[in-house]
Amino acid sequence: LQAVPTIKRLRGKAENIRLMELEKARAKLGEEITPKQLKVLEDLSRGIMNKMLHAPMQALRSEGDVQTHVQTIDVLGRVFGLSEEDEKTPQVRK
Amino acid sequence: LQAVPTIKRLRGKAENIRLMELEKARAKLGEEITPKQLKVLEDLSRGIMNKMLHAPMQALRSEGDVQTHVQTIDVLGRVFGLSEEDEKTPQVRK
Amino acid sequence: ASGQNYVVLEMLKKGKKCLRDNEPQRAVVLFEEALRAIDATPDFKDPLLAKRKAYRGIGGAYVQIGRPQAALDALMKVLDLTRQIGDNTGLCDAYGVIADIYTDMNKLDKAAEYYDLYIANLEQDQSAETM
Amino acid sequence: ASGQNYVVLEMLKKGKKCLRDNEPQRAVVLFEEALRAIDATPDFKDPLLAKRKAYRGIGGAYVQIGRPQAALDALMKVLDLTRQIGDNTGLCDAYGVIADIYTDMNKLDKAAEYYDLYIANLEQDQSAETM
Repeated sequence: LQAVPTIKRLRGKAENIRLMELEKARAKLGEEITPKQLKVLEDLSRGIMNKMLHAPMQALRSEGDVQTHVQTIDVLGRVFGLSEEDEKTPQVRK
Repeated sequence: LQAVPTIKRLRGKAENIRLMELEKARAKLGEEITPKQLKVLEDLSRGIMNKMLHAPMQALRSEGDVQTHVQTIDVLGRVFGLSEEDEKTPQVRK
Repeated sequence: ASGQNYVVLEMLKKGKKCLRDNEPQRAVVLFEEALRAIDATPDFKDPLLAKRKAYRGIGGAYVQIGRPQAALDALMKVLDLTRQIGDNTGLCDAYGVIADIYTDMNKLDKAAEYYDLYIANLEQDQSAETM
Repeated sequence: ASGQNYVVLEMLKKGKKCLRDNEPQRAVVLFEEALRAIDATPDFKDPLLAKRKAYRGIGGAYVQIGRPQAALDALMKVLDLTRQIGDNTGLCDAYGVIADIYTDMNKLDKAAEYYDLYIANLEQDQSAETM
């Protein structure tokens, strides 16, 4: 359960990246985009984000020995800047 | 320098995800895609991949104390499956 | 009904735009109006898909507003509709948002349960609702 | 020249398709043909951009063929052209591929040097050559 807040922060971080890049893509296409194309962009952005998140997310939730798990949470938290103090910038969430 | 092979493997893994998802998006759009739209898809896929790679890549290259660095390489290697033995599947690289 | 379908689609789009613009109250009004319009149209095309979009939107709006229980209620409706429809569009996304809400409510057991479902769906071919 | 531009563009596209289909030898032939066509056309539009695409393709092809030094030579041309053009399209990508090649050659110092450049460019608005 220790990893739960870390998972939420990592999700938030990735989603912010996704929304920002998706917005850029939409802006580049402007008015000429069809609903189908927009759906393809959305799916592409989600597909890449989700598959890149899969490995760290699984590691964060994996049971197994406590010491390894704590180390995983520590290192991923540090690497991705996911400690409570890092969570200063407000996150735009749907 | 210890982190160098890990960086290469992480890049390869992310690029495989990106190419796979990009191919799916292209297939969905089929013939109706313009060169400009294809470029937007490419940029979107690269934008998300690069920004999601930034934090772990920086951590892998960060100097600082040796023990922390070794721990980072170990944990990221384990989490993303980046040890030498994990590199069984051939990687499609341009 | 194709006229009514178009009207509802536009409401959903507007609602989603409100979410992006941080106007969740207005979004809720639009999404609920869409739900009523769907129910009032007997020959509406794909009513369950449209309702799922509306409830997903309401869930997002209540997250923004800060009413976690109302958000959970709406997202449970999304899971329900997904079961009825029989696809898995937006399932991963819904599990993740539900888990986030439980995390904020400090119900870490429930959060972990839904994060596990979220993670189990991460690698599948995923897509979420677009409007 | 617009006719010639179109011909070269088609060669680059075909070359890239060869790379995707794992036919690097054919790709090299096409990319080199494109380079010659660009040089032979005095009023070619944006010759440096087109050359950069061709050299990026040649670099990728030699990686696939397993001729790391030839790949490096082509990618150094890419960096060169990028300096001349003055944009940074594909810079991050080129640094990364160069570092990968040095890693394979077991020149870890050089690899680290280029990975640092790669990482420094990761967060910028990036895009690579598309053809």
